[in-house]
Amino acid sequence: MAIVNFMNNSPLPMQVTPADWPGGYWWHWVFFTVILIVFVLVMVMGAIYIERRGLGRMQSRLGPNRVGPFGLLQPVADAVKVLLKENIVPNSADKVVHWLAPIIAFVPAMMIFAVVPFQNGALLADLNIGILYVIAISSVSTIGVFMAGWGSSNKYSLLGAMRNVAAVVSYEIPLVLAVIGVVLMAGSLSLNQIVLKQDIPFILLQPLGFLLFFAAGCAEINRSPFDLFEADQELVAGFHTEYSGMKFAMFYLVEYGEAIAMSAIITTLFLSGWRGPLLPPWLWFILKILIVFFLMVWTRTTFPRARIDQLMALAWKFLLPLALINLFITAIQVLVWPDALPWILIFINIAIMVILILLWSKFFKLGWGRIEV
Amino acid sequence: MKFERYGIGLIKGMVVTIKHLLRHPTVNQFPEQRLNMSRRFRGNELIWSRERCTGCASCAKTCPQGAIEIVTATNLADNKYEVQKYQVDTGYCIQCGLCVEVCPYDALFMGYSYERAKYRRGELVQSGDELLESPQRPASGYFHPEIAEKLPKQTLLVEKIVEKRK
Amino acid sequence: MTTTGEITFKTEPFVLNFGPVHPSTHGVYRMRATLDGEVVLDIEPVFGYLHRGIEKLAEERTYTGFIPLTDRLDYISPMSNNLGYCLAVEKLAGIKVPERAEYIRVIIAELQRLANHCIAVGSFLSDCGAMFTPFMYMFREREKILDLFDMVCGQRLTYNYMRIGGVSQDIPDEFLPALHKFMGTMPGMIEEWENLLKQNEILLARTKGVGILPREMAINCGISGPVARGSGVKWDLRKADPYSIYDRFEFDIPTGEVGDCYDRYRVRVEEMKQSLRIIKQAMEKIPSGPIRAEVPHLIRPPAGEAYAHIEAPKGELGFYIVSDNSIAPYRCHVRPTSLINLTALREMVKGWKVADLIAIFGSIDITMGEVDR
Amino acid sequence: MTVPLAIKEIASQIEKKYPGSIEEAAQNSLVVKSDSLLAIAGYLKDTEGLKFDYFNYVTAVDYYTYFEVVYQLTSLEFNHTVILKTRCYNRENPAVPSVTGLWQGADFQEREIFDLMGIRFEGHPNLKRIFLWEGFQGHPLRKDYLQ
Repeated sequence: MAIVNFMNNSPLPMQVTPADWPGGYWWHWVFFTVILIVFVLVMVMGAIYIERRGLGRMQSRLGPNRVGPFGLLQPVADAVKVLLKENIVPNSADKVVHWLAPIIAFVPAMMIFAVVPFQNGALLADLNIGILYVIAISSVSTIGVFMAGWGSSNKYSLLGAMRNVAAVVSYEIPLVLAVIGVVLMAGSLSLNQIVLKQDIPFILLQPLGFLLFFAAGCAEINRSPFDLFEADQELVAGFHTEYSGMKFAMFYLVEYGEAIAMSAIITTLFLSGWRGPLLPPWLWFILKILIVFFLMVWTRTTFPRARIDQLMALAWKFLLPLALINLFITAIQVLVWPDALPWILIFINIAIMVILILLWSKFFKLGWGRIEV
Repeated sequence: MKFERYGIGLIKGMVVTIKHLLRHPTVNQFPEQRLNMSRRFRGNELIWSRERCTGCASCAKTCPQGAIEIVTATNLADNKYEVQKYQVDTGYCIQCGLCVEVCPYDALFMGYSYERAKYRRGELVQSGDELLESPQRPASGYFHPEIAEKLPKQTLLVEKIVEKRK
Repeated sequence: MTTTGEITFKTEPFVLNFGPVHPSTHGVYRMRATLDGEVVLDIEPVFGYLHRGIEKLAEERTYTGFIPLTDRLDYISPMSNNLGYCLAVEKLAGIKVPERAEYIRVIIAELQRLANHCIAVGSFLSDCGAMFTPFMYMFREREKILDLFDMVCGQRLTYNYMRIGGVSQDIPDEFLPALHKFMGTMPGMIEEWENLLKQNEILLARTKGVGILPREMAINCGISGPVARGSGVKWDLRKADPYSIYDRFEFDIPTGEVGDCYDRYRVRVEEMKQSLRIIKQAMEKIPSGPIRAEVPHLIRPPAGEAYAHIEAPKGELGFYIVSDNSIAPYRCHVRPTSLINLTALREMVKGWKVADLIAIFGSIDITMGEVDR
Repeated sequence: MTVPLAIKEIASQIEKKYPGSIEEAAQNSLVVKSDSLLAIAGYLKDTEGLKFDYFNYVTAVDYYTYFEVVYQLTSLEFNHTVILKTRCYNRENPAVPSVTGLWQGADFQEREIFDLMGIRFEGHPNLKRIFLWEGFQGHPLRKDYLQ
């Protein structure tokens, strides 16, 4: 049974199904639902803490350090403050849409975690189409964001929401194509199976796929350098300009929840999930999530923001062709040399990545300039 | 977006930020750690010396904001010329220090303290004995080099960073 | 307008108010931007939210009493305003400034240029979306300069340091060693910023070729300072019309070629290096002696008029003073660099995206205190 | 060093071209009649050897009996400068031709003078108040303006 497995901390790489069907089934569900909610909330708080402290230190300042030891309770204080604030709905807003938007954005961010394995078999639902589910669910948040932008009846919000829809629609494609490379390597759509197949982390076998997935993922979940939807220098706060109090907290939660979810997916697909020596698997998993998240914080600190047309051009002219080529090469490798030594493949794939990026850097200009008006 | 240098610029920038993560931050924790102000610091309150003031009203004339009010009279009983009222509306004061600069008798000083917020507007209007120097109201060395010598050395960020990196 | 079947889709431009309260309008500037989706069709600048009538106030203050108010014009670089005003009055009254005071003025004015460009470049980069990291680094350097100013005049923002006929106080003994230390660290810091963003591909994409100000237009609009030099106008009042003792120092005038945002950014950084050169030369040659000419406190310049201009960090800052032989100026006009530099903004942003509008606006580097006066 | 041009020489040049347009050739400034201002400004801008292509500033001074509008022009090529002035004696409805057609840089400055001094610039494309709000009574920089 999954729970037992989770408790026993067993590294056995085999698929465990619930033993006693009805009772165990429901226990399994309740247990993991609670675990997931707690996990997401705690991780979001950790992520906020890491982001603010990391940003602070990289910017040569301290970051929050007053609430609790080392400022660890700052996210809690923030949450309490935000929850106690007055909830303001603009007069001309579409009330129902304005109310519904945070919920619709929030639910999918939580639902992604249902298929993410914390350990072998330790997951809420081991769907055999796990990664498909993730792709499908993660883009539902966009509807919430768009509703927020539309319902606020604010031009800044609307611009932000429009950008979001445009970007997510474009970035789904390279995202999916990058995933397919991994799926081809693993031979399964189930996240648990993908992890089990990763004796060598797929980041080494699929370096280009990792880069593409990371870039597309950042754009999809609104992380810098592609955080155009709430670009504070341009659009004040983008789609959530008119939100306050509880509803704003939900959007805040979505933002970090999605970041954590994306880190978890990257960990699972490319960094061999919960697998690792010495430490217990769930700890490995959390560590890897935090490392990926830190990478996001790091890029956020360093990079300026891309423009919307450059963002779209990056998706269609840079990521999409590279993803297609990557998929093609992976397919050939899987078909022709299924038993090739992995180290040779790693070497070949990294060489291919470097060559492709050099070529694309040389020949493609992304974005266009002035439009005659 | 053209990756003219194949992303080298991106990586260079990331190296700089990660270096800063490992460096000591340059901020200081205000209420616990306090920096020494400049010796010539022009602080919140004006300090007036009753003994030295002759009531010439140079300060009142030069004040660009007209914040200083001074009334003088001849005291016939003691056969003296004395300052009856010296009042400063620190709410109007812009701490330009021109009054201290023009005072021919060194009777005015800028304050050396900075946490001088008041609860009421009326309290900002200070006059007479409220303006005298006291341990709570130290004088600064602005245009008074003899005071500046005694004040502690100013903390400089340049020196602080150099010290830390040693 | 497109028609499919019976449904008619109609697009129309909409008006978006940037400011007066907006994260990147550098104060209380307001633009009424007409947008077609993301494309800026037209902007109409709206001023006056910070209008304090400084020119009228000057008529009611003594010549010396107006110096503190010049601090409030361009509050990013008050020392330059002090200097410009004092030069105008000195020209009007024919006052010769002692040698040591001239050197102190040059050192202070060049330090002020460094401090201003720290803010200009930092806020421009953060307008491009660089998440405040460059801003923080540059603010740290500005802080060191403010420490030096604090040491000299006792304030960090409203200096009131220059006087008619010299400077208010001699520099303290610990000033030159501290300046020496600062000069030692500054080149390294500039190099660090260069590494951070100079070659960053996203920044290049965002700024290269964006917001081009052609040379002819720059001259015709009366643009001055780094904005004009970025467009290739080799015009620097320190060389063209040397005031104070600038003819004794060796330095170059960096110019751009295209006149885009990137050129303006580069010109500012290069100017900082030139300022360091000037300070180094001035530090070596600084003589001893009096720091202030014998000038009565209530100076009465002879009736007449004078215009003195300096190369302030933002461009040509001039004071036109009419005297009627009383203790107060009869008329004091400030040539506002920032206001005149904004003239070309409308032509520069037409046809660019919203994000470019912010970046172009940031690259002009204005201060509302000077625009509205 | 920016050289102030000899006013007498320019004055005689202009007098030759536009007779009767100069009101006074003072020591350091050239006072011209307001109705010939545009022609003279255009002449100064385009003549070979003068080429005043850079417009430093425009401002106005209230001398009670008349308003004086002051223009300073600089030539970036020859590095010389000239101060051009024009006067309007009509206190009720003073008007001066606008030079925005020649130098675009005058745009905001002329609006500012219109706002604060109340001088109309004929031919300005967008002459409305710039710092104060629409409907503000009076023009604060005039000497007779009282709160």
